[in-house]
Amino acid sequence: MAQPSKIRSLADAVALIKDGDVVAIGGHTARRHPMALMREIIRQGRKDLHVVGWNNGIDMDMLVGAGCVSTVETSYVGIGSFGLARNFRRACETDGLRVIEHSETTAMDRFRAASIGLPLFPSKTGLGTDLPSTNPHLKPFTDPFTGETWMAVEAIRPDVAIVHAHTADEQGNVQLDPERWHDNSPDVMIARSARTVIVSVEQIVSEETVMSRPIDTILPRTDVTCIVEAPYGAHPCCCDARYDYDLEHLGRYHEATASQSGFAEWLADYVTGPADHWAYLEKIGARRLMEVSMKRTTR
Amino acid sequence: MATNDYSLAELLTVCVSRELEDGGQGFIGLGTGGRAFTMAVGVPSVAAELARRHRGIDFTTQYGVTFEPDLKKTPANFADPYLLAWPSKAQVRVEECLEYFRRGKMTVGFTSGAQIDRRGNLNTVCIGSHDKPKVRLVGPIAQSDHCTYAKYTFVMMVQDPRVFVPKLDFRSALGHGDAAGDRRRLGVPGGGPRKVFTDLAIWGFDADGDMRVETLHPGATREDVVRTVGFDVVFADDLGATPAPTPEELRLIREEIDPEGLFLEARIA
Amino acid sequence: MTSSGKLIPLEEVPRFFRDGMSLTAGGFAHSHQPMALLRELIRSGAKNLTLMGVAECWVAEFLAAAGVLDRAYFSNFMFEGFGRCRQFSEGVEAGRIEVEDHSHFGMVCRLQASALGLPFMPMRAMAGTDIVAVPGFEPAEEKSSFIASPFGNGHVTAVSPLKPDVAIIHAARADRLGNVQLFGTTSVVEEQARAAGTVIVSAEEIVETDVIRRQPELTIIPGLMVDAVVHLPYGAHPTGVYGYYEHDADHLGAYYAASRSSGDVRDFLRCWVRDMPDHWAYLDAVGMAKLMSLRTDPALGYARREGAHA
Amino acid sequence: MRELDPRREISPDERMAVAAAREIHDGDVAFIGTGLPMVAAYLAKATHAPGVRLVFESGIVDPEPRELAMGVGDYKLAHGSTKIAGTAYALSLLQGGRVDIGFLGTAEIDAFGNLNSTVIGAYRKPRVRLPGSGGANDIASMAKRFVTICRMDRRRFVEKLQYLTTPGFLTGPGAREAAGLPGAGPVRVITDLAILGFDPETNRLRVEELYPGISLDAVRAQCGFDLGEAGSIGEAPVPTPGQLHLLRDVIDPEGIYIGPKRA
Repeated sequence: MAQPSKIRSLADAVALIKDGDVVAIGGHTARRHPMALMREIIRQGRKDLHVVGWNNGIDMDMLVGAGCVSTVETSYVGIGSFGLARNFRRACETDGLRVIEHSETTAMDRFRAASIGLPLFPSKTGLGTDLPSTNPHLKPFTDPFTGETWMAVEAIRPDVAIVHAHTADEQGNVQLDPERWHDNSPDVMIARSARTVIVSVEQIVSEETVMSRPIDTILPRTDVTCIVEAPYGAHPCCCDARYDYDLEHLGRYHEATASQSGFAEWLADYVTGPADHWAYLEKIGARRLMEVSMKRTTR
Repeated sequence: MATNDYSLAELLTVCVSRELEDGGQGFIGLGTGGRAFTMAVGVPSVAAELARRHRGIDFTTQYGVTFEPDLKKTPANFADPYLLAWPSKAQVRVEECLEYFRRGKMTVGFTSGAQIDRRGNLNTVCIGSHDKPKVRLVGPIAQSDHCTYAKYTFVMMVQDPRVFVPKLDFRSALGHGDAAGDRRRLGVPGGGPRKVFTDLAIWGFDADGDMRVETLHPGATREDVVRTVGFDVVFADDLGATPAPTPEELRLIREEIDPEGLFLEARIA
Repeated sequence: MTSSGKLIPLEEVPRFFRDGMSLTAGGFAHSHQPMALLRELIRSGAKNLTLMGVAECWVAEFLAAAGVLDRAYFSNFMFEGFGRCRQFSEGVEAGRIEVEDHSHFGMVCRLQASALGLPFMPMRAMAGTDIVAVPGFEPAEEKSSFIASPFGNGHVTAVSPLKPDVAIIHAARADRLGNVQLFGTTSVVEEQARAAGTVIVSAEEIVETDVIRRQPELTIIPGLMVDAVVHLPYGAHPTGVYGYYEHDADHLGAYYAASRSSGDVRDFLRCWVRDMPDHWAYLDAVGMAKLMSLRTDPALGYARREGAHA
Repeated sequence: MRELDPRREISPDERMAVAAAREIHDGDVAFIGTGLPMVAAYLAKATHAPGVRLVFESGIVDPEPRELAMGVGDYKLAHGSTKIAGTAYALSLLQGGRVDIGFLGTAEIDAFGNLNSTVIGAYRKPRVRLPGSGGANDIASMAKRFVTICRMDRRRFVEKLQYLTTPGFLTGPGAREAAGLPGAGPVRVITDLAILGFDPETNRLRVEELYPGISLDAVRAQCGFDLGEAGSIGEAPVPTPGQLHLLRDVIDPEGIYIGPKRA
């Protein structure tokens, strides 16, 4: 068939991201963030990124701690039950990191608007709060039909979106498992809002696999720039039914980020030390990866 | 069973349960652990089930994307793979789940915050200035949405003068604003906070949107309340005692709804 | 029963092993041989073993290479696509290993006789050949007998039961109660498990019993027949497990090359079996990149090769 | 279809695969082993016998494999199968009389088509220990007919087997019946020089077809026993360009079982 392969190496895919880019991050809280891509962003020393998401955790905290970020735009940055995101907190409290505050719906609405080609999306959230004071993308307006006050959420068009999914074929048709968790749906809006879309997947599968269940395709290849195979690519986040959070690792991360130097050591151990994703997985070790694995059958 | 032998969580559960309305829908977030879990997840969950069983009302619970899960088959761990397998009536897409707020379907949102003021406005963003905060918190999450769209919200929090403050450092979620009629004036559709359930008391709001203590829990005094609140406390003229659970309510909670203490004793990992 | 039920760690498996025991192992050629259990068996030092096998080439070959195999009742041991099992063959040629030959169906029927509690199993094959005429270590009359049907409708070969002391099986998934499921071809696992005195199962995944109950048609061994379950992801490596990963042709090739010299094969066994601290170290040594590359494709059933279907 | 490389000669394996495929009739149930039989079965299914139902001793029933397998335990073989079972089930199809044709290879063959795949030398102290019967004895005993595929030389075509693993006609007419073997026995021996069959009177091997350029004497010279009188000798099938394309470009493009690497 004539369709070209969209498979790229991790390094080549991340090279598409430039210093200063607006980068949208898929996944949320500690779920299915594209961690392998983000570790590679740190390895390649990307700077001055404006990172956007709708609900974030270790993903943004790690990028912020590694000095890749100048602006954060989201509704949440925390490490789940472990508590506050310490790199993020330190960057805000001592370095004056710029944070553009969103609520969950407005954070999604800006992707939603862009993904369906609208300049803005109307909302009620944010009215009467301090959110617009930090967020130039929220502006009250009057409904021309009723005269009612609404909040306009401005569409966002990120330079790059990075998303982690379950499977894709060589041509870039991206699928999620049939038992996918519905919290994944904003990833589709995130991807469709961006100019360049990089998707890492647990496994690259045959065209036959994709075609046997087209309903599982969340992003047809036309929505996707390139595909990277990165098994356990969301680790230490969970990946829906495939593997669980690595709580031990997240706990160790949270402890390490108590100080800048602790985080620097952690970065050297787990991000800049390992040459690539495979070396990272070797570092985590087969035992740990198998322990967090929930469902390994590919049938 | 002695009726004076019950926990704070059981007391709050029964109080919340009695407030829930027939035909209502309640949104319960799952993002917390420890003591906050009991307040934010445990009490509302058991309260809704208690209201259904004890009062016979029709009430829909929504845990994020999951509708009406089977509490009898609650997983011992709320990690995603287990949540995914939790038997429930529906799992919807996440933007749809928040659209129940926007569409005005949400009767009650259970919410909380790091700071609350006497008008029920909430802060989950930062302590200190926004640009150079003393403490950076997690961010607005969906609290702003709850407080904007739900028919009303129930705020669940523990009293502390650093939490019940005269002025928020950052207003991430709108309560009753600054003055009477603010919500209507701003075009905000929901009704805002109706009750604040704490470890010491149950608070309500007067017609102008000012918070006032309506009942004190057994053993709690006016002084306890004043000492743990950073603004001037108003007590309702008809200040009463928080009504105790009945033996039947306690039996239902302990024997049928939450026998293993998963919810009220936060035994869920 | 404790909450862990029959689930035990790999280190506890050797308590089921004895010098001189007879053994049968699941699998067929490149598929689902219980390799991690076998490596633990070799590490345990159990010796003078008797194997009752069908086509479990790695099991036979490793036991022979480790010098712990005395006898084999079997039908065919070869590395398909590579060639014969050299260490096993050389052991036979040197007289170190005694063999008793069968056709596949002959082995299957002997195990079936045990499984069904019968004194013999009638069958059609093997008649008229040296398989029944030329004895190995077993007297010919104890192995088979050409008998007239009591119904006057011809003759059949009756084969005697074989009852292995221990069966080691690797499967797809199991629960803590020992209910075992296997996707894909099931080789002789059902007969082996029913024939054996003790059944030890390792599984790729440990699942809740509810998962088993949802698809009971996949259960190949019910818990009532199982003595111990061990959770061993990639426990069949370098053979494959249908629905999870396929055989590791590179590893197989490396072994096959090493098996040409006794020194190389000793080194191979030292490196991959004797000096390997545990199963996790083994997987780390194979490497995540290799293990991930072996994962099967959902629709194909085997590992997709880049460009193969574009 | 791309142009065949004119410099690449047709290999003996290719000739044998094409001849073996011809033995499979559309609608047959065929019991297939590793190697050339697998190639022949893929070829038959892709050409004149799309309705062939393949069975493999690992427990695979009626698959539609797309890629050549490394053996019957290889999951490539299971693709598209209508049933996946165990070895006992697959073999019971033989005993139940459900299998029309089987294919075998061998280390030794005698004039009655009996085969040895067990030992060279004495059984209890062999010079070379071979893999053993496997399903070979079962196929030869119980399939309705079977075909042997092997190259021809005097060490393989022997007067007396060193071990009789697999029954052809055993000692001659009536011997299979006396042994209670249900199948009709061997029908064809496909070699690199000629295609042989069995005299219905004597049950002994005889030449039936010769490949172009091969003389009857050349065949006799490679055979360790008397091949008897040949009847009317036909011409063995020469692979067509279409068959060669399938073998080289579709079925075994890497030359696992046929082609230059093996030649």
